[in-house]
Amino acid sequence: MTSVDLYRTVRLIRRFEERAIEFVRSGEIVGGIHPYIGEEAVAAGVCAALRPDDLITSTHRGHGHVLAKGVNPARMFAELMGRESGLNKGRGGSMHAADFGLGILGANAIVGAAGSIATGAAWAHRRRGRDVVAVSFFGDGAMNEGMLLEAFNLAALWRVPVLFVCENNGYATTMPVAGAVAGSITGRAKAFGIPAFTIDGQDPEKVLAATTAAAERARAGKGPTFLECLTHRLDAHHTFEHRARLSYRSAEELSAGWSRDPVEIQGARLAAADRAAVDAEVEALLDAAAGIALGSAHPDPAAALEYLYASPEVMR
Amino acid sequence: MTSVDLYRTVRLIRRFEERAIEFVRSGEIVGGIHPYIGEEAVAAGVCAALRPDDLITSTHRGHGHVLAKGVNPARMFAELMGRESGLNKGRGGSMHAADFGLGILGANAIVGAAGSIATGAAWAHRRRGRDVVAVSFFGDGAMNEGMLLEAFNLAALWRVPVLFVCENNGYATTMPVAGAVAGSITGRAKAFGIPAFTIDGQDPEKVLAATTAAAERARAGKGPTFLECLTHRLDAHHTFEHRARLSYRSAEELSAGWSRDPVEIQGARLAAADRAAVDAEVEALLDAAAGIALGSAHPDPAAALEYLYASPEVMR
Amino acid sequence: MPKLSYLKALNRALGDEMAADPDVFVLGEDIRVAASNLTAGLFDRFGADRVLDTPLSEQAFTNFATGAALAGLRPVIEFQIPSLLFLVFEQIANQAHKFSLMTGGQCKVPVTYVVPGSGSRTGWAGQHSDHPYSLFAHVGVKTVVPATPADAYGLLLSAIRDDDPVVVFAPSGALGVREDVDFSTLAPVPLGVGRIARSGSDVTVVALGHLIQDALAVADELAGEGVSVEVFDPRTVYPLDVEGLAASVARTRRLVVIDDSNRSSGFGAEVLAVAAERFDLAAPPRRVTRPDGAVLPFALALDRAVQPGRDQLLAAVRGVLTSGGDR
Amino acid sequence: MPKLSYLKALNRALGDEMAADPDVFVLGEDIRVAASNLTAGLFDRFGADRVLDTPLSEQAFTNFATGAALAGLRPVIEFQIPSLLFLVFEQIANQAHKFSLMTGGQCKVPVTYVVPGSGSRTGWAGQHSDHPYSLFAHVGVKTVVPATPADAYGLLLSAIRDDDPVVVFAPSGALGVREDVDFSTLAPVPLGVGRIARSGSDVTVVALGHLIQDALAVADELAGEGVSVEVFDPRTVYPLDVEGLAASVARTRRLVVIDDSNRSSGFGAEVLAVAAERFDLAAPPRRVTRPDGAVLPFALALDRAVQPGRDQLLAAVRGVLTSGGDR
Ligand SMILES: Cc1ncc(C[n+]2csc(CCOP(=O)(O)OP(=O)(O)O)c2C)c(N)n1
Ligand SMILES: Cc1ncc(C[n+]2csc(CCOP(=O)(O)OP(=O)(O)O)c2C)c(N)n1
Ligand SMILES: [Mg+2]
Ligand SMILES: [Mg+2]
Repeated sequence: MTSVDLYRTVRLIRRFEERAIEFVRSGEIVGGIHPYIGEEAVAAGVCAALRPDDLITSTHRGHGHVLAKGVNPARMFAELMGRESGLNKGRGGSMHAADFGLGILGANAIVGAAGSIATGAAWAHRRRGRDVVAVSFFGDGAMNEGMLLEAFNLAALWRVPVLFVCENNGYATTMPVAGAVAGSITGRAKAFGIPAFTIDGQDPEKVLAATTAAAERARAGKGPTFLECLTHRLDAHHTFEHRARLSYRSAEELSAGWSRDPVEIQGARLAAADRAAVDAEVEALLDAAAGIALGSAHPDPAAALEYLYASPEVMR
Repeated sequence: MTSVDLYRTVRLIRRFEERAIEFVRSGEIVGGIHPYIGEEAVAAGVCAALRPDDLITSTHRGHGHVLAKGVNPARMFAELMGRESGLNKGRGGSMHAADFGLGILGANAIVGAAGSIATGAAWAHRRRGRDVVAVSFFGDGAMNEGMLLEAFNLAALWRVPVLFVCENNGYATTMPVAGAVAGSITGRAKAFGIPAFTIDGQDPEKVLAATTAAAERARAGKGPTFLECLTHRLDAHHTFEHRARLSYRSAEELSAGWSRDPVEIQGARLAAADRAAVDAEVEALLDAAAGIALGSAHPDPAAALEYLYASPEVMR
Repeated sequence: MPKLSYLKALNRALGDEMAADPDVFVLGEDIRVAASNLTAGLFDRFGADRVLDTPLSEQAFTNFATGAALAGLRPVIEFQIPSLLFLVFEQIANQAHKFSLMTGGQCKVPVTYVVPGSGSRTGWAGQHSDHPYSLFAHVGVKTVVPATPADAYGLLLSAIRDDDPVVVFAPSGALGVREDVDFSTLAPVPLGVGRIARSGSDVTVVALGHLIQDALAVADELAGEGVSVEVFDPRTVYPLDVEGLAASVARTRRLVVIDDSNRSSGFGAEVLAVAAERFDLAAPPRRVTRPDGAVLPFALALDRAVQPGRDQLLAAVRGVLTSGGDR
Repeated sequence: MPKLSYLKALNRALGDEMAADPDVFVLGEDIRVAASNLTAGLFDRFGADRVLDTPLSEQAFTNFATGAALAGLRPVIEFQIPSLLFLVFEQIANQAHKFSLMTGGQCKVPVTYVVPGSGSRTGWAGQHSDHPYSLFAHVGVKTVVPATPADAYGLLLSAIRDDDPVVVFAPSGALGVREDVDFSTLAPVPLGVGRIARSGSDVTVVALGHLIQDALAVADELAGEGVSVEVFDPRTVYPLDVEGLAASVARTRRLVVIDDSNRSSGFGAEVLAVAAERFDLAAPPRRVTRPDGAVLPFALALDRAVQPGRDQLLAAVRGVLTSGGDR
């Protein structure tokens, strides 16, 4: 994974999100999104360390994770627009993007829920003799969910090849970390005997390095690792915040965050011409993707309950 | 609280439990009990440090806690026998003994549930300006319940005057601590910024000393303390085990536990005559208590749903 | 008369009751900045001890409220999304609900659980679109689903004053409803007592919450065809106002329920079961509900297709009006 | 023919299926030593990777099973007590159940949840005596409550083989039931198909699980009075075998349900709702259930008073036989 590749990923995510916000404004995306703007380096760095057959679980703020894991942006736009060509055939939307072919076990709209799902999936693969690693992304707010803490215990006890990636962006919606997390974030993971590290989540190369080490450890049968990635959410918690003014952080804090923009941090590592080339490439890709998504069909309301059961034959 | 008092309590609990087991065998107690035999020093030491208006929550293995907090043994026997004169009017049984007049907010049959209940109650009293402390008892198994870990966080964040007393008896039913708890028990509490100590749970004086310090700290507004009391369950997980043979611990381990019998440890601190006097006093008390319980009325089945609602007037 | 919105009515009820009773306090996520607006202005009015912003620890803070209630307070919990009630189902159904009986009446647990924005929220998809009021009715926790601003005000007040746990569902589709209200007439609305939202004589439509609007619209439409629809709003899901319902059905002898629950073993099933046991109907009753096991798909048209709507209600009402000759 | 007990049948089904399919594994509390006997002998036969003793972390291990299922395995979870299902309600209803639809059919979650000893266990009191099968029916999770050893065997097998989450309730009151069984005839019993436990012509009694014994006893008693009771055992709570039930009721035109759920919005309500919608009955149907909001008191006589029993069933059956002239 070269610096250019990492830049391409952060840039792709950034521009995808900016366009998605536009689509929310224009009404093409209904219900809004939780923008990942500012946190791109985490997804980019983590997924760059993974193999195609490795697994991830994602969150309500998950577009970056799945793009970094390789989903087709056209299918992701289509999903956000509720189209049949979407990743989930328009059934999931922003908070549930899944692509099992790429090892994406789905974004989860319940904070803290996916850690144990990732742990179970990783354990299952190991039981079948595969050296697959699973990554579970979650936020600082999830650190207060008991079910996630329980997952740490299972993963540690059973030496499951799972990486817990905490995106500490300082807030759970409007709740600052200090008001919500007694003790420290890494201390909680360490309490379960899980090695835990705090890293700079604005720099994709640092994230890549830390994840690579953690993944190797997991593949070697040494169990889970916890990475606290310090990052900044540089947009709204959710696009509804663009209308509702919620006062919970200062303009200064926000601009301090922008001074560590991951797109700039990684972009600065490229020659100007290379960077411009990547930018153009990303733009072309997203133009095409948006066009495909906008042109694709809406699902048939008569099929609203398709897929409700995997074994529907017993339903009568 | 003198040594004699502490001895009286451990002896009372021991003999209460032995008699209760007899009542299970004879069918006077239906459904069985989780005997507290071997763990008496924890309840005795902790409750000796509390004031009458302090609060406790208890567990499925809770007879010792409530006896130590001062319940009338006759009403406790009556509860176990499902009589109207029982603490809960026969509605609760072994796992739900409560006496709100004594600050006993109830035993809870769901492992890990009561920690947050105790935290809320303690917080409420403090908000009203009272310097009341709440103690929540639970086992080593409860340390793996997410809801309890969440409670630690709330208590630490809000500096709630609550003491978390973990009775580490080595097993959750048949599951040994090492198979269930990654990391350490006190480490988990410390991860939330809660001071945590491991103490000898077989010696009531040591438990009393540690609890007194923790209660003072809580009353002074310094927040929760966590005490891991190392103890031994010297009887069955539940009396059903007297019939079903479950093999999960060795005879050696059990006899090693008996070598640290809290009744003997505390009894040895008394002059023989004093000890004999207490023993006789306890026996007389329990004779009378059992007699009262056995002689008291069964509740009327027509009143089976009494107390279902506290505001029943809206029920139609 | 001034207009009062449903959401503002909830906010007003909460504020009024907090002012009236110092034992009332509210806890939940993002309630300090009032992300949902339920608690708008309350932090400034009542301070941090009465408006408690919680970490994302739903299980613990639900039991925390139970503990505070056992110690004499009257907590109100705001849940940001309806599925959080699944996460705390044990804490409500197995803890808060059971304390009174299990302790032989030694204590009470007056906690109110409020979900501002239950049911489908446009575009929030499968895990954020549940409407689980029937689950609470089944376990026997008092449950209300107000339909109008005045009822939202009055039922929330009664819920807080009730000595038992009460769940208040404020459907997304009702939050924006506005009504002319003389503020001086705002008053508690008793739990367990329904109301006739519109009188009629040919058929009783039972509806709750936001679906009252659909029921009234269908009644309007049918009035044009000479059909007189009575709309009965039980307001409380549990305990159900069976007498009120019986009185309406005694007049109309025909019954349709529209219910945003899943079909199987839901509120609609309960109403039909009561009808089967007790009512003398001229035609088989019908229910218009979410389908069995419904998971709301994200795509808007699919989400709508899974929710009970006016067209289905219209068809069901027409159905009960034309059937029944064989009874 | 050898006798097979219900509990042993479950144990045998689990062992047989683990032997037949290496993707099946079981996890839960104290299952290594088989405290409940559901897993007796399985640890020795299949080892620690297929019989996974868990810490008391129900939420995480339930989602862990979902994850393992997403990765291709077929987990079976044993829950020691019924109220643990409240604790993991989110994990089953909001996670496992929703994956298929929300991902557009990309995956399946074949997890089986077994509660050996659901409903009242003598003397275990309020928090250990629930029978929450109606809750799963409401959210749409496939749910079975076998009544006989052969059905326990066959339904557990089908549950494990089904590609969706399935909850299996094995009522305490049924665990000891024994039956003469030719082991070679043990076979999967399809989900969603009921059976006639006893044929009759005057009235249909719908019963599930341990209550089948009560229904049969009442049928016996009434046979002596010349009344012919048909006992219909749906076996599966959800999906309900409406056709099977309809066929029975078409013959008897009278209906009573006995159901160990709470009354309101429970399984009994669903059966009566279906009856109200679809059946042409000669008398109003009745349900014999736990009372609304029931919490089981500890004292034995009170516990029994809150459960549906033979006397109430007898009275209800007599009631539907004598009423109905006005229909
Ligand atoms: C269990 C649960 N509680 C609450 C919510 C509502 N909610 C959605 S996102 C969010 C904040 C999450 O904060 P964090 O984990 O830090 O992630 P971030 O949004 O900062 O990326 C909340 C409270 C939820 N979806 N699930
Ligand atoms: C949440 C929950 N899970 C499981 C059970 C069943 N159960 C009752 S006691 C017990 C063991 C508890 O172990 P521990 O906390 O160590 O307490 P101990 O019994 O050793 O005193 C279990 C598994 C329960 N009651 N609640
Ligand atoms: Mg955050
Ligand atoms: Mg223990």
